[in-house]
Amino acid sequence: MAEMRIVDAINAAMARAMADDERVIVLGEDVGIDGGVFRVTDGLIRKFGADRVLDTPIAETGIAGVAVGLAAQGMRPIAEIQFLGFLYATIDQLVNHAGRLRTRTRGRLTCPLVLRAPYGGGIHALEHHSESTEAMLAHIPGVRVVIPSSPARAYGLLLAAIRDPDPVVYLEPKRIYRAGHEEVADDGAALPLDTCFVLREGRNVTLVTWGAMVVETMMAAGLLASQGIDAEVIDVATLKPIDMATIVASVRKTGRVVVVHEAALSGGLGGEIAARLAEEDGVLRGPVRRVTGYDTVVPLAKLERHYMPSISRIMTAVRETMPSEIPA
Amino acid sequence: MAEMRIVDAINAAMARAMADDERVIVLGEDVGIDGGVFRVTDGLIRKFGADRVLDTPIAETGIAGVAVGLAAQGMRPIAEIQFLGFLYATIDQLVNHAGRLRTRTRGRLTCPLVLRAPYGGGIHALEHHSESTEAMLAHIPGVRVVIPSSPARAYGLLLAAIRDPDPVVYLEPKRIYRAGHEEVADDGAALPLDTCFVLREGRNVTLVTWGAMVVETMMAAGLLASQGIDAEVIDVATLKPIDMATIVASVRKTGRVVVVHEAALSGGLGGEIAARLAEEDGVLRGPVRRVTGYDTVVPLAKLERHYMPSISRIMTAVRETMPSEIPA
Amino acid sequence: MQVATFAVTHHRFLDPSGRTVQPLPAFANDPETLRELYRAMVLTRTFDTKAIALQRSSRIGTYPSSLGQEAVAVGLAAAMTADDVLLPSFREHGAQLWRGVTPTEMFLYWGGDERGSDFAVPREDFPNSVPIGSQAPHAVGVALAMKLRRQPRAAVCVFGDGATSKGDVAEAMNMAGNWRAPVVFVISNNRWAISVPRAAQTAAATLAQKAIAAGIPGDQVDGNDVIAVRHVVGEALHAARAGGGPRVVEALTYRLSDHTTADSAKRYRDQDAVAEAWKEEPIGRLRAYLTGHGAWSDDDECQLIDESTARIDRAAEQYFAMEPAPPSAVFEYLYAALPKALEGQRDEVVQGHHHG
Amino acid sequence: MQVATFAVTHHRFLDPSGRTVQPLPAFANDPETLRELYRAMVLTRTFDTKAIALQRSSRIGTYPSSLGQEAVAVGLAAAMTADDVLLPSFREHGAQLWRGVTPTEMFLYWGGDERGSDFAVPREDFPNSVPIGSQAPHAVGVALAMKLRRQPRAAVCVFGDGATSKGDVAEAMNMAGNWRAPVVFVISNNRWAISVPRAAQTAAATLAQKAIAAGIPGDQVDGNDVIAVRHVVGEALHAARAGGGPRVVEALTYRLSDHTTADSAKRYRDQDAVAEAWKEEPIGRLRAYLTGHGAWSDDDECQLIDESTARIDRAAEQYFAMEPAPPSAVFEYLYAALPKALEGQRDEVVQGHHHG
Ligand SMILES: Cc1ncc(C[n+]2csc(CCOP(=O)(O)OP(=O)(O)O)c2C)c(N)n1
Ligand SMILES: Cc1ncc(C[n+]2csc(CCOP(=O)(O)OP(=O)(O)O)c2C)c(N)n1
Ligand SMILES: [Mg+2]
Ligand SMILES: [Mg+2]
Repeated sequence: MAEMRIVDAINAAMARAMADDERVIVLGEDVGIDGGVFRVTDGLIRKFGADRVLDTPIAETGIAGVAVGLAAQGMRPIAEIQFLGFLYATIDQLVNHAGRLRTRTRGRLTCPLVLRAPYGGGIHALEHHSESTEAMLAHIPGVRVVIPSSPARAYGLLLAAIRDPDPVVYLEPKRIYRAGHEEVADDGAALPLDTCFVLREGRNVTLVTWGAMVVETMMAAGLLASQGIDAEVIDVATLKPIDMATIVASVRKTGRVVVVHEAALSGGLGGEIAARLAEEDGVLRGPVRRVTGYDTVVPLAKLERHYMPSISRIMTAVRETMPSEIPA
Repeated sequence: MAEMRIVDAINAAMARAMADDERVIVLGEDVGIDGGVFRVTDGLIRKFGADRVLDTPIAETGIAGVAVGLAAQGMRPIAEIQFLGFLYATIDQLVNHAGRLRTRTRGRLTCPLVLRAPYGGGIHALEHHSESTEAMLAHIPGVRVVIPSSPARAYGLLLAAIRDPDPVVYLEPKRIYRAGHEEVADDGAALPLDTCFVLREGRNVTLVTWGAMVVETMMAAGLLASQGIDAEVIDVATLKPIDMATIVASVRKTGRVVVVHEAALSGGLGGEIAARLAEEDGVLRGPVRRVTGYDTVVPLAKLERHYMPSISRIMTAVRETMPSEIPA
Repeated sequence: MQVATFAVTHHRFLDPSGRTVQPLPAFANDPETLRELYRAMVLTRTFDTKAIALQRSSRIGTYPSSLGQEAVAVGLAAAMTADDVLLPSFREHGAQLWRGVTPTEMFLYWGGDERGSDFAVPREDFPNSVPIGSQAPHAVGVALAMKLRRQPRAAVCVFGDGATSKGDVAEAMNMAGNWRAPVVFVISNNRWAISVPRAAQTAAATLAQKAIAAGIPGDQVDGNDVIAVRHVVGEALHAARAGGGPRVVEALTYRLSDHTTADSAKRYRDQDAVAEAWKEEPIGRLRAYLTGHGAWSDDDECQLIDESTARIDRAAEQYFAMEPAPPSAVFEYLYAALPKALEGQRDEVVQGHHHG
Repeated sequence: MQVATFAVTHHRFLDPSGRTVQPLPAFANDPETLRELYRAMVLTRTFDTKAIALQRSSRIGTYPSSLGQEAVAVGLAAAMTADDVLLPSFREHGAQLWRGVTPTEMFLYWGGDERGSDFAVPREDFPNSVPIGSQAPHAVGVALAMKLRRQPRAAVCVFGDGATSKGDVAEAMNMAGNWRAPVVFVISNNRWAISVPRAAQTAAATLAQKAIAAGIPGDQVDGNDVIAVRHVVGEALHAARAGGGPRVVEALTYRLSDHTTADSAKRYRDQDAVAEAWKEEPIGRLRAYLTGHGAWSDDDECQLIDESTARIDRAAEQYFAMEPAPPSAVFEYLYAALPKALEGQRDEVVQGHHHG
């Protein structure tokens, strides 16, 4: 067991996968001697050599496409895109190739790649460095989208993503790369994909979230508890496909739900989750609430706080789902 | 007045805009002498010359980027992408530039471009030619996404899109390019953006749809009428931003809703619409239903019919929203 | 001060009338080798003819003929070993046939059935890439995998003149150069990208010079001379397999047909130019050489045409006789195992809610 | 048979010690012109120094210094007219300052305030482009607009060595070539793309040769010789404005600083190489020439440094004194008019639900 932050856990998972399986290689801009701009790949080139940790030119479409080619040849590429804001150039490869190579060839060629990228705001970064557009990626058939929210889940889910025989986009909540640490056993054990994690059990309301917003949501749940409201908190973790069974079961119990995400409201995955609940007869006992980023460009640093969902917005939303007899 | 099909109406709208405003130019692959692979730009180069109807090399990212540059200089470019399946390479330009040039420069530079592309399945086309991924585009802040579903709306909405001071992605339902015709006055009159069109009024259920699925939905409404179910049909038309006021008002009246779209279920815009309704207290009197494409790659021609939403699926969904006392 | 100079060289062995313009490469001294190339080109043209007929009678969908471009496809395939990997665009029917894809599989694909890309042979070749140029980075990945595993193999990526304008192609060439990846990019320059002529695609004097931006060698070859194509691609592959890095080969040919069965080239191109181009087409050229050297007779020709036609017709019959895939196939290969979350959707399709 | 040949030429007037290696271009015979270039480079370096200090004290965000690259930015800006349009990457502080962007606006931008890109002057220049290379197609669009309107203007697009690997840059160059668009692409080759050295970015011997793929001229210039930059970019602009089409200019310089304030170059590069590069830096070089020709004195230097520092300090104070933008600014410029559908969201922000 070792104390790990998310950034360490991701690094450890890659090192473990590379040690276990020589088909696993890492490629991306500055992933070599620099260890990535967030140091997520730190030390890998020293351990595994420049044949397995490849610095690429600046060419995001190319990086994704090369990963597809490597994967089709039976390698297990982990491609890093430096920021989600520069990942859009890979979407063509994700939709038109990665997500459908298996389908197109009836399983003759497959695409076991992982595309990693840090995402999300709240670190006062430059333009284009605060994106949270996971919903665009989660609409792509044939891929998975995974977002961890703790060191242990970062480790276990990344190992699962690497070993998964299909393409996985793995988005890293960079705001909490170094925000906390916990004991993580570097034992090579993966966590299940396609499965939500219930982080806290509760009876009165279900809070559904993922990524860095898990922090605010858990804090809100703590505050709610002190007000006598017992919140269940679910980390969706795999955004594509979503494990709705766990979410529906929870809301069937609590009757109320607030979905929290950093992404813009319209077309964000909160809509999908809310819609699924609305499709279930007799599950919802109050209106759905979503606490999300706004339908705007993420503002630059000075105004960014007005964009990010806050604990108080979560609290307000929870109260709005509640019948009036529960204290506000 | 002239009899027009959708393809004619789009052509007429472009010709009208080009005649009215010399800043309007058309660019794209094969838009010149060939008139586009669907003949949508047919004759424009003859009328307006090769300086205003530009054949481009095969370079979708470049086409979108050039349009951004033209727009920032005060031109009104209409860029054609040959199929939505090849539009993914433009997303980087749409998110990182077109949608935020105004915001970034506080209105100093703006981006009045239109990006046109045919979309949707059902024509037994080649791979990558049947996409319906409008939801990915409708999640982008600062852009509009517009989809017409009749010749008159194709004409009026395209004129509005061209004249709009902000970027508009205009997706053309290619399955019905030539499916029907109607009298359209080529009078230069635009239709409002950001507004749904109520195609049919009804009291029992609201059917919300857009694009080519308007055809199946209207047919379903006709069948429902013969069964004593009075369906209201709404063509959303502008998918970003969505005019939820009209949809909510309708469902407030009918209490029941079915959203129909060709796009894959998960992360499709049906989720957003359903979620908005679920957020409204006391509007829904039954579970929401979505009739959509599946979360798969659109199959090639031979199996494509299994993917496309059908009238019978719409009928089934409507019945599922109904209390049992209404005849099925 | 000049700091760098570059040149593009053009290669040809047979002129349009089938006369040699320089000594032939060694392989071409074996008449049987040349006859094999000849037969493959004729088979390709036979396949094209049949495919167009099937499209006209709605038995397959939109189809891109390779009429006039047979020497590029056959020549490059003949230069490859079975262990090399082909990443074609969508007009390399001749290359696929040579490498063992069956005409039945090809009809299946063009008929709109995913099973057509599940070739029994060659298992590692990529399916057709419809999004122009997007397979170029795949080729670099394939080649990189070969290189990292120290295998003496190479990837061959084929695309058109239009594709050379695409950014992903430039990125791929550049990355290949960086890693000295064993990949040969063959540009099948048929002078047209749908309605856009080669001259409007780029101001570059040659397409071979796209290689210069990536710091790799680029050559031009007469793409209607199958001997030249096979020779130049063969040398490039040899170098690539031996660690010499990537190359670009621009093959000059001509699209004698419409772009696809959905196109009508008369709208945008002069028929005179097409008539001129017919004089350079590859099959007549090699036949002239072979007959001139007593290596081919009218009888051989009749027999070849009969055999080719019979083979392709048989393939079409096999295609017609295929059981349709069941509705469940829509979900079958989406993921290695269908996620639980999608089982409901799969069941809905299988139960046939979809029959409108 | 050779069918095409190409060459890349390198241009320099001043060597690293400030000695002329060939006769200077006409503009350089006016000492005041050279002093102006010199002052602009010093102002740029002063700005950089201050910006780094402000970042260290958390008054602005991550900042990319242009230390050592001042001649590229100032030289290209000096070659432009007010009517030309600049499309910079994010390290062309010297070019922005020359063209009239105020240091206050620049601090505002780097401080994370959109108003910093609403320059009072020059109104048509593009804001910094953070996504590498993505402004290259914009430059073609801007130039195409100028050409279609028959204006004698040109666009200047600047990006780094790393950017030359990007597909959109290749697409842009190619399209510019096609349309003979009046655009000059300046590659500020500072030898590093974050941690990736120029040699690992591409196998190409020069970056100027990226132009060859697009069929346009490409030249190399000593990017630490401001006279050479101004001259070569000036000639390219002159040609472009006169209908001569686009060009590529590779300026060889060196990134003497870390990539940004968030970077630590010691992790990946040898300090000896940096020390070597210091010997070539542009400011000392021009000062040596000017003092050698009696056109610059120690007094001039002291005065310049005082003035530059004072001006930049004043700008920083003005930046500190700016009223923060109100929360409503988050929605204010999203569209020309806020769609009804978003009014609720805007109101929520304005009413301050957000204060967590
Ligand atoms: C990325 C992309 N854009 C557009 C298209 C539509 N399209 C199909 S073929 C073609 C022309 C291709 O020209 P070229 O590369 O010369 O190949 P050829 O068809 O001549 O073999 C175009 C534009 C496409 N398939 N992919
Ligand atoms: C498309 C894209 N990919 C990655 C990045 C992250 N990034 C910022 S600067 C940089 C290196 C740029 O190198 P170069 O083009 O040489 O410019 P320089 O920083 O040296 O001025 C990278 C990779 C980015 N901004 N945009
Ligand atoms: Mg072609
Ligand atoms: Mg650089």
